[in-house]
Amino acid sequence: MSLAVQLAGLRLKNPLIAASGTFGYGVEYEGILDLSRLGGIVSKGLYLEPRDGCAVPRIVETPSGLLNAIGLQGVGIRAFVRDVLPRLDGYDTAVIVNVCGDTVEEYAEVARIAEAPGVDALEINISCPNVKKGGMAFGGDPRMTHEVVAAVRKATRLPVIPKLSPNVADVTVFARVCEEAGADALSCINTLLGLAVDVERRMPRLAFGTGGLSGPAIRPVAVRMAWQAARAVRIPVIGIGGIASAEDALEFLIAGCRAVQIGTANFVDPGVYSRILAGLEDYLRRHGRESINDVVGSLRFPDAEETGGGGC
Amino acid sequence: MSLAVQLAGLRLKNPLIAASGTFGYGVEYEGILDLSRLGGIVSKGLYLEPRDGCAVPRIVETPSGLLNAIGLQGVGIRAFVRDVLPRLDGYDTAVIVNVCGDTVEEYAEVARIAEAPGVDALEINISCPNVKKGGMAFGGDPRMTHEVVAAVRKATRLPVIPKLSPNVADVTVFARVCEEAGADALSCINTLLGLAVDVERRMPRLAFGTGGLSGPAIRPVAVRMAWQAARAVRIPVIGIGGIASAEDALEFLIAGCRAVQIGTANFVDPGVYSRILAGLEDYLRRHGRESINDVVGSLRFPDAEETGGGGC
Amino acid sequence: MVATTSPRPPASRDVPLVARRPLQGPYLLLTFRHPEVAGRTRAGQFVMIKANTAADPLLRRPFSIMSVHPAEDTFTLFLKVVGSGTRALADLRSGETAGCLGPLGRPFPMPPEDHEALLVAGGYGIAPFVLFGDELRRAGRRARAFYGGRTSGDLQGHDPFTALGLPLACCTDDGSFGHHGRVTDAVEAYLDTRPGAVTLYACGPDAMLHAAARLAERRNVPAQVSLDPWMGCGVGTCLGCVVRIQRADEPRGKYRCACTEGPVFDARDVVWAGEGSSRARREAAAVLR
Amino acid sequence: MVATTSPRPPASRDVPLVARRPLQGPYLLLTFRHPEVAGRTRAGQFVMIKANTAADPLLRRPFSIMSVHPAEDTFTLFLKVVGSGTRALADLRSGETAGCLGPLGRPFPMPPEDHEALLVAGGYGIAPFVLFGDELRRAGRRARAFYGGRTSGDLQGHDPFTALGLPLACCTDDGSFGHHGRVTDAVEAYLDTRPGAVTLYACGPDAMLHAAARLAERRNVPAQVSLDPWMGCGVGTCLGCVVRIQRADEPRGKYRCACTEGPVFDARDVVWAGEGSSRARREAAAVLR
Ligand SMILES: Cc1cc2nc3c(=O)[nH]c(=O)nc-3n(C[C@H](O)[C@H](O)[C@H](O)COP(=O)(O)OP(=O)(O)OC[C@H]3O[C@@H](n4cnc5c(N)ncnc54)[C@H](O)[C@@H]3O)c2cc1C
Ligand SMILES: Cc1cc2nc3c(=O)[nH]c(=O)nc-3n(C[C@H](O)[C@H](O)[C@H](O)COP(=O)(O)OP(=O)(O)OC[C@H]3O[C@@H](n4cnc5c(N)ncnc54)[C@H](O)[C@@H]3O)c2cc1C
Ligand SMILES: Cc1cc2nc3c(=O)[nH]c(=O)nc-3n(C[C@H](O)[C@H](O)[C@H](O)COP(=O)(O)O)c2cc1C
Ligand SMILES: Cc1cc2nc3c(=O)[nH]c(=O)nc-3n(C[C@H](O)[C@H](O)[C@H](O)COP(=O)(O)O)c2cc1C
Ligand code: FES
Ligand code: FES
Repeated sequence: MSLAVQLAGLRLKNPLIAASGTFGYGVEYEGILDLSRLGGIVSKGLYLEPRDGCAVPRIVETPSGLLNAIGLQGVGIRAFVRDVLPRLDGYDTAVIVNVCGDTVEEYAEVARIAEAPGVDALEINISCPNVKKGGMAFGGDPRMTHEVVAAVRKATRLPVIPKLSPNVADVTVFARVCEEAGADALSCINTLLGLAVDVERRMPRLAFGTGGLSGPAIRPVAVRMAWQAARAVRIPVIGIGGIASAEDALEFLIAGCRAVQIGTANFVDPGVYSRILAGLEDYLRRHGRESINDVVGSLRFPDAEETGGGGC
Repeated sequence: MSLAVQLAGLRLKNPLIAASGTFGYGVEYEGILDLSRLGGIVSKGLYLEPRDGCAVPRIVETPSGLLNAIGLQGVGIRAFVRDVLPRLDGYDTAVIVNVCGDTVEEYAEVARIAEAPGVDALEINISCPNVKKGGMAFGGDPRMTHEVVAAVRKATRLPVIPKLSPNVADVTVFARVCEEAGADALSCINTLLGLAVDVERRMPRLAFGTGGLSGPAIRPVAVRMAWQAARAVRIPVIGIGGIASAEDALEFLIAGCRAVQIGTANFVDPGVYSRILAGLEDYLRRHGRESINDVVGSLRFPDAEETGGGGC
Repeated sequence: MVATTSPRPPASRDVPLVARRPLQGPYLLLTFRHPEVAGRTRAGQFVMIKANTAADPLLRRPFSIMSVHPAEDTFTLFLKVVGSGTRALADLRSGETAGCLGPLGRPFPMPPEDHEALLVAGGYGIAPFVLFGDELRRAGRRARAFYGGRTSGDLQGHDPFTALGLPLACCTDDGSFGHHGRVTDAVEAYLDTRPGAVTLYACGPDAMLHAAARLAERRNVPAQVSLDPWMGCGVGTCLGCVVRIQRADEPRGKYRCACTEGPVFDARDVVWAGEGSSRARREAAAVLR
Repeated sequence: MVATTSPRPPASRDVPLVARRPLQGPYLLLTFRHPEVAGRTRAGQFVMIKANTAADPLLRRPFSIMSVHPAEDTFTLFLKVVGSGTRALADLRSGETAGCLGPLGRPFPMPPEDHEALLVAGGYGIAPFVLFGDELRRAGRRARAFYGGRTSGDLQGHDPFTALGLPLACCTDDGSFGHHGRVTDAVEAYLDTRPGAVTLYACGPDAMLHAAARLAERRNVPAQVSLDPWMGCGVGTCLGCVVRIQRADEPRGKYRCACTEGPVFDARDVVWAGEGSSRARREAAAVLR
């Protein structure tokens, strides 16, 4: 029985990847869990320079969700390569760098520096809702998306994985643009733009104002978008959004995702990977499947006939 | 102390309106609650003819959310006017008809028939994700949105309230298009398109496949969109999405909505209106305000300066 | 037999838990104070109830009213814990409240005077028959009960039932308690004893209801089934609970709300998935003849 | 004084509740079994804990570890119910488990040998001082405690504390218990008695911490404050708990995680909203001089 998956030229020992911004640089979890049990780790978003991030409060809870405006506080790509990467050396897990930039040139430059020994792939963050430049300004515009992805593609030999935004009308447009621009896989999705109001103070609950919504609340939207993206392109899709159990992960895999990322659930329970891995193995056993790949894309979507009633 | 609001030429005794598809035709709640305590009632979506709707299952729960694909099962506008409207006659509440159509002509025709004594306004449903024609096909395209709203505008003297979809990149584009086409107010938002997978059967949990996500889970997204829409147009905005308490309603009001609609919470607790009304009065009292209108749009959104750190 | 619906509207209340009695396994009895439910419930009706105000799980859940105690203004549910909503109810402490709307739905119609009522229950489907057994007894009707489950652990709730003094036949799929076999087989065996006119009443899992309906059709006895669809509101507004029902003179049947027009339906009218209704079959046969 | 951090990583476990003791009002004591927390906690450290697996409320919540019982592998929290997360914890029954990660964060540093430790607590801020009082006693340091709340009901948790045999001064804003006035006033009154070298330790609401920091600055005594920001993860990955900290030679200070570099910080380094840090003020004054 095998949980291994192939993705963008990488072989992951299992389809579970820690999502950017929810797992620090990996090293924070040393000793709490065994990093070698993960299929991969995506770093916190990295710019060329260190960043301070947003004022506090930066995170607030909403029903079954987390709204955040961290503002990409981080050490910068050089410090990551110099200080953090060596500490990840001993672990048998794919290391993926989440690449950020205020300009196309910055994305490319970060990508160039990130191509260091020990880095297995680059995820291009064109979908962060919590920055005033870059982020959504790129991921919400097909032309800019193409430009950024193509520039990073040119700057590196590493696999390139754009991370798509859910704050668009049609995710398949962006999926196809990324494929054309040379992407090796897609990450789908980043957070949904949200606003929570402190009614006593009549101000947003987050210092930044708006924020990105993650967690179980968004899972139905995320599964839908990952499913749409997976049907639109031939490159593999990594599903993200509200995964906290094996069942949740299977929703994405069955809908067509080759792998999944786990975000907010890291905060809720660092033991989430062991639980999900055990659950996936149990599922394969119960369903008599040899490999997790047999499950990927196995969703039987009803055709118009089956949905009954003329009304819909 | 007053909870009354003016909206699209209507005077509502309070800003609480029952949302379409979650309150039947109102009469289902006779005896369970006092319909005259509501600011208004929006009918279930109505086409020219009765409809059968989708196969079952039609509703499934997701974390803090409800995913539905009812498919607009309904009695049709003529039966509504003939059989239901007289039964609402004795109640002191605004009656709003949710107008649906497969074609622009059908929308206009339904609007014409709906202009009957006892109907106070029309809500145009161009945002239902659970129909194969009409619905999102109109609400996702600014040109079609304009056409439908203008056609209904021409067909009736009643106030016209288009209901916007959240499944768009920029809700303000659609808000402005509706205003230009002659809308008197906007309803914001309908459900988010989602997919939930039954992993044991490897099929969607809903018979129809995808569905519309509602409930507390979507509130941060809904507040954000209602806030964006309210800043983009001069006509009033009715906030909708995940409201279950006075605090939730206040989030929308403070963000700039003149009124709110309550959907999924009707299922959870038919006593929700009394609870919210008491909560709103308590809020006004505690904050020394005379009228709920003093609260509308009182959100103080931080400017770049206040959000601190250069990073965001 | 005419469908009788509750004459007065249901009442939504925050109801305190007044008693909690764990049974074996995932089963327990919960008693709440709710004057309207205690006062005007008819057997077969249900409540929509939710333990707390958390948003997950979100909706109230439907449960048959097992018994009412009008003198104390209370009613009792027979609960099987299967997921988060039932878990939250089971975790309530005495005095804590739950949001509750009821009584809801169409009750079991009384059988004709000369009929014996055969109550066929699977699992928690026993619940409404406790109240119905009582109603039948008061109305002086003959009745007997058949109670099936997968294994002995699924027949936990029968002691309040035997107390009614009705003949009760228990069956388990694995033979661990009572007769070995399916509950509908036991009913069929009873029919083989030619007991005279009977009306069947069935409540339990879908497959059992379907088997009961087929049996009734085969033996040409009237039957009422209490269906068990997913329900969102309980009052006919969410349209989530619809089942396809084909009444006399309806060529295709219509989606009808199980919460308001059911949960109890005439078995002939129920359109079973991939099979149609027995009424349709009979009418088709009549045309052929 | 050198920051001492826990030498070994925290452990994430499902921990059973072994004892539950309600106190007056919204307060209670909860004891869980967690070998690592019981075995290696230092005073000032905390756990992240959540009662169940429901998605609402979503995240674990931070609580100071009030006491540990290594022989039983257990630790105790002093809980004030304020919202849904604390409510869910308070509703746990013995034997039920909670997801728990700990011990986390930077503990209170020991005072210099010749210093008396003044423990200044507001509300549930008393919790970490129970363990710290114990550590100080074992280390043979002098200590005394000041415990304030709005009203007598907020001083529920002091009996396990008095048991330690430390001098304890209670204060309430409304005078309903102990001294009438703010807890920092009581501390200041004590400083007026010229007690010799002291180190201040403060834990409680923000306003109290700020008042304590200002007092320490004014009287030129070293102080450690345990901050209370919203926390998402407890291990430095969500970056939600950051506070602006300005260490020596830092012109502006940096956002630092209260979960890993705190929650206990040197009061001089804390940049208070709209005011800056006392270190910055002193340095600015030095430049002027
Ligand atoms: C009219 C009526 C009367 C009922 N009476 C009783 C009763 O007396 N005692 C009792 O214990 N239960 C009764 N039920 C069933 C009860 O409503 C469900 O068990 C409950 O809603 C499950 O909620 P949950 O949150 O615990 O489980 P969930 O987490 O919602 O579901 C757990 C599992 O059960 C499935 N499920 C949930 N609800 C149903 C359903 N209605 N039909 C089939 N599968 C379902 C889900 O798909 C899931 O697999 C009745 C249902 C109806 C419609
Ligand atoms: C290091 C640390 C140690 C703590 N130790 C204890 C302890 O020993 N005992 C104890 O009872 N509590 C302690 N707390 C506070 C405790 O974590 C919160 O009360 C708890 O998270 C509230 O969760 P809730 O879901 O019940 O409330 P929520 O519903 O999340 O919040 C209720 C209200 O409290 C506010 N709130 C929530 N968390 C905080 C916070 N951290 N600071 C300020 N306001 C907040 C919310 O904005 C809201 O208004 C500690 C906090 C920290 C950071
Ligand atoms: C606190 C926080 C910080 C995040 N930071 C980043 C980031 O730096 N780069 C990025 O691409 N995504 C970031 N994300 C988005 C997550 O990687 C993920 O796409 C999203 O949270 C949805 O997954 P989830 O529901 O499992 O959390 C962040 C999410 C959270 C909650
Ligand atoms: C079961 C169900 C049926 C609905 N039917 C309609 C409808 O017929 N017409 C419409 O415009 N919106 C319909 N909606 C959308 C609601 O009116 C509302 O916009 C949405 O549910 C968000 O609000 P809520 O989170 O308060 O439920 C429906 C929603 C639900 C849950
Ligand atoms: S349960 Fe909502 S219509 Fe029946
Ligand atoms: S609590 Fe998450 S970084 Fe501190």
